[in-house]
Amino acid sequence: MDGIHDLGGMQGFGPVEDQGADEPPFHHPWEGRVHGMMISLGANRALPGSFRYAIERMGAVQYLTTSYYEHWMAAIETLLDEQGVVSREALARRIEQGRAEPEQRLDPELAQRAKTALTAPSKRVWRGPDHRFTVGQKVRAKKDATTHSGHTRCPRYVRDVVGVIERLCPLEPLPEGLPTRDIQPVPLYTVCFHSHDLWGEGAEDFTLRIDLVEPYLEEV
Amino acid sequence: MDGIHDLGGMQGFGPVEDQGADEPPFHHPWEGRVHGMMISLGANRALPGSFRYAIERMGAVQYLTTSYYEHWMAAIETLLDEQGVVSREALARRIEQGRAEPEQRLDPELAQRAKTALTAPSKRVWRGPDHRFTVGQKVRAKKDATTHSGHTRCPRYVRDVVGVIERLCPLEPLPEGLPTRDIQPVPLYTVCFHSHDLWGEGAEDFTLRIDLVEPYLEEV
Amino acid sequence: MSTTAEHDHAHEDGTTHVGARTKAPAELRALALEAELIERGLVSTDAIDTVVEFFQNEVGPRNGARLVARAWVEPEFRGRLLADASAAARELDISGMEGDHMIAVENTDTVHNLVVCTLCSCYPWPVLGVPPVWYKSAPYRARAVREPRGLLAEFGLDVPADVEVRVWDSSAELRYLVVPRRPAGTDQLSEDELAALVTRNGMIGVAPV
Amino acid sequence: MSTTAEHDHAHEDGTTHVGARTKAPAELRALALEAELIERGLVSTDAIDTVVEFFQNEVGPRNGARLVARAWVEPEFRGRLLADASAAARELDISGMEGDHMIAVENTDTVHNLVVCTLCSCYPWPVLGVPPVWYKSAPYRARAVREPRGLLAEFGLDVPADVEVRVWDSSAELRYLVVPRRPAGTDQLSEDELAALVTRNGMIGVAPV
Repeated sequence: MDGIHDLGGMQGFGPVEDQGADEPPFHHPWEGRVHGMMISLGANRALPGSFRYAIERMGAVQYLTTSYYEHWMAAIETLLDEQGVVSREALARRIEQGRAEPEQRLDPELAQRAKTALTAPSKRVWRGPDHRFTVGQKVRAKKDATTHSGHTRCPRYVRDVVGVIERLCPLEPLPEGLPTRDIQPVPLYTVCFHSHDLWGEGAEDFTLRIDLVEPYLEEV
Repeated sequence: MDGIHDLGGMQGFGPVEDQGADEPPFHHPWEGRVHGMMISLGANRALPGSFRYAIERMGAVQYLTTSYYEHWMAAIETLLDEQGVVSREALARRIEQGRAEPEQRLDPELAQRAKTALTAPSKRVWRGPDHRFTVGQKVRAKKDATTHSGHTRCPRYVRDVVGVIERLCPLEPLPEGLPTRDIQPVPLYTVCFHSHDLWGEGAEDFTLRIDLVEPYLEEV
Repeated sequence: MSTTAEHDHAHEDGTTHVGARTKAPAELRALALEAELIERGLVSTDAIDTVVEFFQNEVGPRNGARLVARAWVEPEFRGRLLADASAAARELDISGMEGDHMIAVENTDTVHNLVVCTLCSCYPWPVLGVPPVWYKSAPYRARAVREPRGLLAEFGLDVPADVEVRVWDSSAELRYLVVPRRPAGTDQLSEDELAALVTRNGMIGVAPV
Repeated sequence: MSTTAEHDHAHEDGTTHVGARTKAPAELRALALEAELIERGLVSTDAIDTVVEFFQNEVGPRNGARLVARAWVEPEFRGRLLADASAAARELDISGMEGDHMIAVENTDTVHNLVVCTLCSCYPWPVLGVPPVWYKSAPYRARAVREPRGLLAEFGLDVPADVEVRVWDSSAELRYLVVPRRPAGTDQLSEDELAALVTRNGMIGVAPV
């Protein structure tokens, strides 16, 4: 979907504000807890579906007016609700009834799996069709790469623009399938675009690389 | 500029909510006062520059989280501040000091001019170059129709898309010149696009007409 | 109009009570702006009152409805309306700001028109007044040019697949007015009775009439 | 960890005091979520603590800096890092989530690299930790792919016109790490001293080193 998350090239968002090298990883304790819940749920295979797509469905105004970890929390809430694991109502009731204080529960085995997920290399290799395009080939990012209302990783700003294949990359699942857990491994490419093709002749002079799966691309 | 005001085709904004036929023109008395100030300032030629561009420069989050008449008020404040007529500081001071109650001031002649502006037909006709394109001709809305950071009336969703000239319209000042009061009358066209060219083959089937000035268009 | 109470009284629209204790920031800013501009002689109380009064009582969709009803009953007026809506409107003493280059687009058996302004909220004031909040809202401006059929369905208007949906994005100074189809079974109605059937939403294109 | 006080103590990061009276809605929602998931046995206090501890103390830009410094002093390691950054990182016992397909891109006399994720905020956790707020912010994600030179100038980095600015938008599962140019006059420094010069911003591409 062409939601507000697809920010590339938008103007009017103001300056970038760097808080400096001492910026902590988490700005509030709850942010760390949210990160920890996400990783723990993942280690328990309790958060299937598309986390990113759940964020993208937040709604534009809510997205822009909330922080990164609020996005994460919204996505966790959405996925758990949709899977019937924890309903939004249950969470609201808990807050209303003043039962929003977590009990302590220890599970060293889960803690170990969370740590392993964070630190161990993954051996996962996706098998599927061979790469159809070759390095140096001109391709166009399709106008309708997206399914119009679903999840995509083809941002609006590259669509209908011609670039050059720069690298063939290992296969990845087609993002469009992830919300329904439909895993279709497809070839991935690093594609090089020139800024003038992306933004017109008046734009700054630079090049841009972006990783796009084969179904997003067509021959020129 | 490709600001958040350029909303055409964006997704994730939720449903449209109709308040019904009885919706009042103004939802709060201050909204009517803002409309009245805008028209009165215009009748006094005290609001030059580009009102729309002043709105577009509000900033994305502020734009999305404020109402239409708040946009107008922001634009009036910006233009008056930039022209050195009323500074933002003067307004802030007035509020701080509790002097935000307007005195009564009558000016029947201005009231008459405001009423005339609202109701009298305008005879203004812009003279300039002849129309270069003809009805039925294929044209492309330029990729870099916009000046990248300034005012434009060529929305992002038609850029780089091919359409057909449907009507030659009376000349209008080039929107890009308005913020600096650089009046360049240019030919205007109604251009017809097909939804599949705008949004890809997967889109709904419909046609779209939009009025674009000649500098936004190029031959195909 | 030197006190808040008088101010409230003069401009009360029934939705909000403006008083020192209930002022939202926007209200306070508007008051400060008016106070400043009054002091500098750039606006006047009566000029602002005139504008408010105009939009509250003198202009609105009834004007557009008169044009539509006249077009329904007088084929020659219909022709003039479709040829030059601003000129046709002047015949009924309708004219003014945001209406000098109006274009009437007619719904037919094969075409349904829908008007939007994606970049701001352009609207033909002399025939429709000020736009409703939904017309100015982000969802409408975003969706009308991308999924108009889905949007119309949400408004209760299912446009058959063989009817062309024609969206008008008023990006320049032309202003659009939809002429809805005359409902069946209205042959006996007078022009005034017909005008009473025509709605603001119909003339934007999100309702059948 | 059954009371707020204990909770605060265990996870205090020095920036905010969480207590019943100061809870923002987000904090309250996070507490409710944890409480619910704990009750259902889907998460555990120690697993969450482990993750927090990991990002606060065990991972961060120091990892990336070690790789960069090693590449500066060992040409063969530099070759392996540029060929397969994840494999090279494993040589230094650096690996993990969001780092299985890392690609190192090297700044040179003629190329300056800049990394962004316009669609969300993808970032190579094993070498840089969690991203700073500015990297996740709308302004950065919007501007990096449109006016990177202007953006870099605001970060104090003026890239000469004859140097190619190369922006990497990490839209898939590859994660990018910039290898800055080794500063002049550092021939005498040890690998550890060199690593101390390398900053998070340098490895994203918004600082020279």
